[in-house]
Amino acid sequence: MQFRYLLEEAADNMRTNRATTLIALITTTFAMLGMGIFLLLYLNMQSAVGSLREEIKVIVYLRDSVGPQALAELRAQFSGDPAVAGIEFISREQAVIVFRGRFPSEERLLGGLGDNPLPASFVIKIASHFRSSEAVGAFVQKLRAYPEVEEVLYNRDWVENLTATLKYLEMLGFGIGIVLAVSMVTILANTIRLTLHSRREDIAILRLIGATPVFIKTPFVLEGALLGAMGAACSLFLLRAAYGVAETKMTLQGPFWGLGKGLTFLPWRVSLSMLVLGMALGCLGSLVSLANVGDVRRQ
Amino acid sequence: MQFRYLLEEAADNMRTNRATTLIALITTTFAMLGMGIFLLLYLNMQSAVGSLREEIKVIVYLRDSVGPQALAELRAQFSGDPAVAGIEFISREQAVIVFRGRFPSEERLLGGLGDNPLPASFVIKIASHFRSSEAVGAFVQKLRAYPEVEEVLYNRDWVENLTATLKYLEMLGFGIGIVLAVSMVTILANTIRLTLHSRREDIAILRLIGATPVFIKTPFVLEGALLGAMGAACSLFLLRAAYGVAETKMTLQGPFWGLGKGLTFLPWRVSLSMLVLGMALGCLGSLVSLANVGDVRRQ
Amino acid sequence: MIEIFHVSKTYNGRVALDDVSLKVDKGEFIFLTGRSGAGKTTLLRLIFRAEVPDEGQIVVNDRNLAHIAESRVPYLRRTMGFIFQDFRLLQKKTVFDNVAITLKVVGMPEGLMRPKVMNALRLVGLDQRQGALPSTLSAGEQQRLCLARAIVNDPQVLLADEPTSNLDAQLSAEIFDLLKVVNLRGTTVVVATHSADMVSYLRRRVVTLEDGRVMANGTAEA
Amino acid sequence: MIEIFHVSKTYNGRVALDDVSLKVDKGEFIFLTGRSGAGKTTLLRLIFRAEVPDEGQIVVNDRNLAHIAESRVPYLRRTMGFIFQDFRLLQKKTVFDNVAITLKVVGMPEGLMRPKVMNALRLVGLDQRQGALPSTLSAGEQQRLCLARAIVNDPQVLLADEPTSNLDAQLSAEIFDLLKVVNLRGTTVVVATHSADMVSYLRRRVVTLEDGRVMANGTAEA
Ligand SMILES: Nc1ncnc2c1ncn2[C@@H]1O[C@H](COP(=O)(O)OP(=O)(O)OP(=O)(O)O)[C@@H](O)[C@H]1O
Ligand SMILES: Nc1ncnc2c1ncn2[C@@H]1O[C@H](COP(=O)(O)OP(=O)(O)OP(=O)(O)O)[C@@H](O)[C@H]1O
Ligand SMILES: [Mg+2]
Ligand SMILES: [Mg+2]
Repeated sequence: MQFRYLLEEAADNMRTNRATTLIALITTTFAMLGMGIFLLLYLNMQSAVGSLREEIKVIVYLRDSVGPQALAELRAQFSGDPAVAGIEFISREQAVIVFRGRFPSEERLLGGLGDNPLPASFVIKIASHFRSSEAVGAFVQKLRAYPEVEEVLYNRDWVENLTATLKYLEMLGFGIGIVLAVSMVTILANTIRLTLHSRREDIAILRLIGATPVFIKTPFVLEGALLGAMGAACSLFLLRAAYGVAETKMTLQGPFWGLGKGLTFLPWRVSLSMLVLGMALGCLGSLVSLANVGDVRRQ
Repeated sequence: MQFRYLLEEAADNMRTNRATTLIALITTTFAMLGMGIFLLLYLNMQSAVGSLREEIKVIVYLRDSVGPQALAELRAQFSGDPAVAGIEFISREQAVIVFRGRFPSEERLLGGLGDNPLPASFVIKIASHFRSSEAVGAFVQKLRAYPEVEEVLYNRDWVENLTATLKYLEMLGFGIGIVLAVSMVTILANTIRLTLHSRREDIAILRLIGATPVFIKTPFVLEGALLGAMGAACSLFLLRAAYGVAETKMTLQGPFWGLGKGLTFLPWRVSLSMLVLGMALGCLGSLVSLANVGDVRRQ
Repeated sequence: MIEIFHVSKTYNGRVALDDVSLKVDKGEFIFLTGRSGAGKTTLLRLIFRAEVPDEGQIVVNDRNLAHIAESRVPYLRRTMGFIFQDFRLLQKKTVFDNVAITLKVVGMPEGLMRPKVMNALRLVGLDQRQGALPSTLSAGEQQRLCLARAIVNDPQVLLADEPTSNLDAQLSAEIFDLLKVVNLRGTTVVVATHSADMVSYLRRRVVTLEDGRVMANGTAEA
Repeated sequence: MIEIFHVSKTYNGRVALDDVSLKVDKGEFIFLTGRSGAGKTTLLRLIFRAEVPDEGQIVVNDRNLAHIAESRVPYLRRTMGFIFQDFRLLQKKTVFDNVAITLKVVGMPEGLMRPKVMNALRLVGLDQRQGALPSTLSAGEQQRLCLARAIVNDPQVLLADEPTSNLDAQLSAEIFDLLKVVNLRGTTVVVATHSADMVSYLRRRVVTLEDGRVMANGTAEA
C-alpha cells in the first residue's frame, strides 16, 4: 500500500506539473536521440569496416610445374591454417579471363602472345583475427617458404593504410561516443534537477510533516525513472522512423564500401540498453538533486 | 540607466540563482558540444569526400601514329575544355614503368616481349562541376570522337558508385544535422524554460508592482542570451581541446581516403555562427517561456 | 475616486462578490470588514485590476478599468500601493531592494531612490535590516516590509489587505497611525481587516461584506 | 512534557533567543506572546526541531532533542502538529490531500483516512471545499486548513503560530474553542499569538518574550 501510494504520487506529480514534465520529456527524448543517432552511425560504420576488412586478400602464385595432386595437398594445408578464412583456386585459363576483365586496356598485351603467360594462383581470404598488417606479413612469409609457391602478392600499402585508418576511426568513434554519452547524461540529469528545483518547497513541507526521506524521495526517483524510460522510448521511436526514411531513400547501385549490404538498425539489446540507461539516468538525476534533502536548517 | 539596471538585474539573477544557472550552463555547453562534434565530422567528411572526388580520372589512349605536333594540339584542346581540371601526358616508355609499378605480378608479361605494346595516354582530371556520372559519360563520348584517340577508359562503376554514395552520404549528413540541430535547439530552449520556471513567482510580483512586460522580460532575455553565448563558448573550447587530442593521435602512414590531408577544425565563421546561434537560442528560449507573462488572471 | 457599480465575481461557480456597489471619495480612509471568505481580498484585487469582474464597472481616478488596455495596466498599478495578505516579497532580494524595486520600475534615478527607500523602511522600523533577505524576517517584519513597499512611491490609492494580522496591538496602532499620516497626505486608503479594535480605534467609515454582498456601510458601530 | 533549558539561538550575529528556560506540563495549554520579532516562531521551531539551538537543551516527551538521530526526526515530528505562520500548504494538492498527507506519511490505510480527514475539515468549516486547491482559498480558509492538517493525527503536542491572524473575532473564538477541545483530549498546546483578546478570553498561562528573553510567565494578566 505504501509503495502503491508512492507510485500514484509520482504519476500525480507528473500530471500536476504537466508543463515541466513535458519539457523534461522532450529534452530527454532529444538527448537520447542524439545518442541513438551516434550509436546507429557507429554500428553501421563498424559493419562497413567489417566488409572492408574482408577485402584483405593474399594471392599465391604457383609454379607451372605443380601437378593436380600437389595442388590438392597445398590447398588442404592452406585451408588448415587458422589465418585462412577462405581459399579460391584460379587456374591459368581462368587467370586470363580475370585479367581481361580487370584490365581491358591491357588486353592487347595478351593478344599478341601465343602461349598463356599467366600462372595459376590461390586467392586467400584472411581470417578476422589475422587482419593486422603484422599478422598478414607473417603469414605471407610463411607462404613464401613453400617450394611450390613462386610468388606471394598482397597490397601491403592497402593493408597497412586500412589497418591504421580503421584503428584511427575506431578511436575517433570511441572518443566521440564518450563525449556524447557524457553530454547526454549531463543533459538528462540536469533536466531532472531543474524539474525538481521548482518542487523544493513541497519537499520542505513534507519534511515538516514528518515524512521520511524514503517517502519523500521515492516518488521523485520513480518519476525520474519514468521520464528517462519514456524519453528513451520516444527517442527510439523517432530514430526508427528516421531510419526507415533513410533506408528507403538509399538506392545504391551495388555494394560499395560495405554500405551496399544495407543499413542495420540498433539490435534489440542495444535498444533495451538505451531504455535501461534512460531509466538509470533518470533515477540518478533525481537522486543527485535530492541529495541535500536530509538537511535540518532553514527549510 | 534603465538598460543598465536591466543588465545588472540579469547578472544579479544569474548570481543569486547560481545553482540553476550553472546547471543550465552545463546543459547548454553539452548540447552545443553535440552540435559542434557533428559539424566537425561533417566538415571533415566533406573535405575527405572532396579529395575522393579528385580521383575521378579519365585515361585517353592515343594511336601510336600521333606525332609530337598533333600531341601538343590535342593537349591544348583538351586543356581548354571546362570539364578538364588537369591533364598529364604519359609516353609509351612511361607507360611501361607505370605498368610495372602497378602490376608487379604481371611483370613477366612484359618481359617476354621485344617491342613495347603499351600506348601513350593522357590522364585527365575531371573538374569539380563535371564529376557526376552523366557529365563524365558525356565528356568521354566527346573524347572518343577525336580521330587521334584510340580508346577512352574510365572506371564507370567507380564513378557511378562514388556519385551515388556521396549523394547518399550528403543526404544522410544533412538529415542527421537537421535532427541534431532540432534536438539541440529544443534542449537549449527547454533548459532556459525550466530555469525560468522557478522564477514565476517573482515575475508575478513584478507585474503586481507595475513593471511593464519589457522591464520584466529584458533581464531574462539578456540572461538567456548570455547563457547561450557562454554555453557556446565553453563548448567550442571543449571541442578545440578534444580536436587537439584527436589530431596528435592521428598518425597515418600516408594519404588515404582523403583523411591523409589531416583534419581541419571549424573555420572561425562557423565558430562565430555557433556563438551567435547560442545567443539567439538563449533569447528565443527566454521569450518563449515568457510568452504568457501578459496574462491578467490569478498570479 | 473609487467607484464600484454592481460588481459580481464568480470563481468556477463559487460566488466571491455578488452585486457590490461602493463609492470611496478621494482622500477618504475606509475599512472593509467581513468574515473569512466574505470577499474582501477579491474586492481589493478588482480595484487593483489583478482580477476583472464578471459583471459591473469599476472606476478608479475617473478611469473605467474595463476600458484600460492591457498594456496600460502597469501604469495604473503604479498609482496604487497594495499590501498583500500573503506578502509577496521577492525572496532573493534584500529588504532594501524589495522596496527599491517599486521605484526602479518607474525609472527613478539611483540618487533619488536611496533616501526614499530608507525613509519608508524607517517608518515601519526596518531600517536596521535593509540588507536582510525576506526569509530571515519574522512574519510581522515581512508584513511591515510589505507596507514600506506599498507607500514608498506615494501612491494615490493604498489598498491594505489585513496589514496588521501578524502584529501585536501596540505595533498595530503604530502602523495605523502611519496609515493615517499617509491618508492625511492625500492618499485614499482602503483597509481590509477583521480587527475590531483597530476599526473602533480609528473611527472611520466601515463597509462590511458578507458572502460577497455589502451588509453595512457607515461609520464605526463597534 | 516540554522542557527548555537555557536555550539560545543566534542567526548570523542576530540574537533571536537568549537564555530561554521554560517548562510546559503534559496536557497544559499555554500562550506565547511578545512583539513582532521577539522570538516566538523561533522557539516553536526549536521545539519542532526545525532548528537546532546554539546553546541549551530541549526535552520533549522525555526525549532530549540534541540526542535524537537525524533519521528519527520524522518520527518525532509525527507526534506533533504545527500550524505554520506562513501556512506552508502543498499548492498542487487539494484541500483534502493537504490534510490526508499527514496520515499517508504514517502509512494509514486509505479506508481509515477518509473519515478522519473529513472530520478535521468539518471542525474547521472546510468540508465543503475538500476538492479546492489552496490558491483558491481565502487567507483565513488557508489558515483553517493548516489547523485541520495539524490536528488530524491527534498529536501529543500542538504548536500553533498565530493560528487566528487572518480570522475575525467570532471565528477566532470558535478556533480557540476547538483548540480547547483538542487540549482536553490530552494534547499539550502551545499558541504563539499577539491577540490580547484571545489571551484574556481563555485565561491560561502566558509566557511573554521580549528580544529573545522571557519577560513574564504566569496566568493572564490582561
Ligand atoms: N481563485 C479562486 N478560485 C476559486 N475560489 C476563490 C478564488 N479566490 C477566492 N475564492 C473564494 O472566494 C471567496 C472570497 O475570497 P476572498 O479571498 O475575497 O475572501 P476574504 O474576505 O479575503 O477572506 P479572508 O479574510 O479569509 O482573507 C472565498 O470563499 C474563496 O474561497
Ligand atoms: N533565518 C534567520 N536569519 C536571520 N534572522 C532571523 C532568522 N529567523 C528569524 N530571524 C530573526 O530573529 C528574530 C526572531 O524571529 P521570530 O520569527 O522568532 O519572531 P516572532 O516572535 O515570531 O515575530 P512575529 O510575531 O513577527 O512572527 C527576528 O528579528 C528575525 O528577524
Ligand atoms: Mg483575504
Ligand atoms: Mg512569528
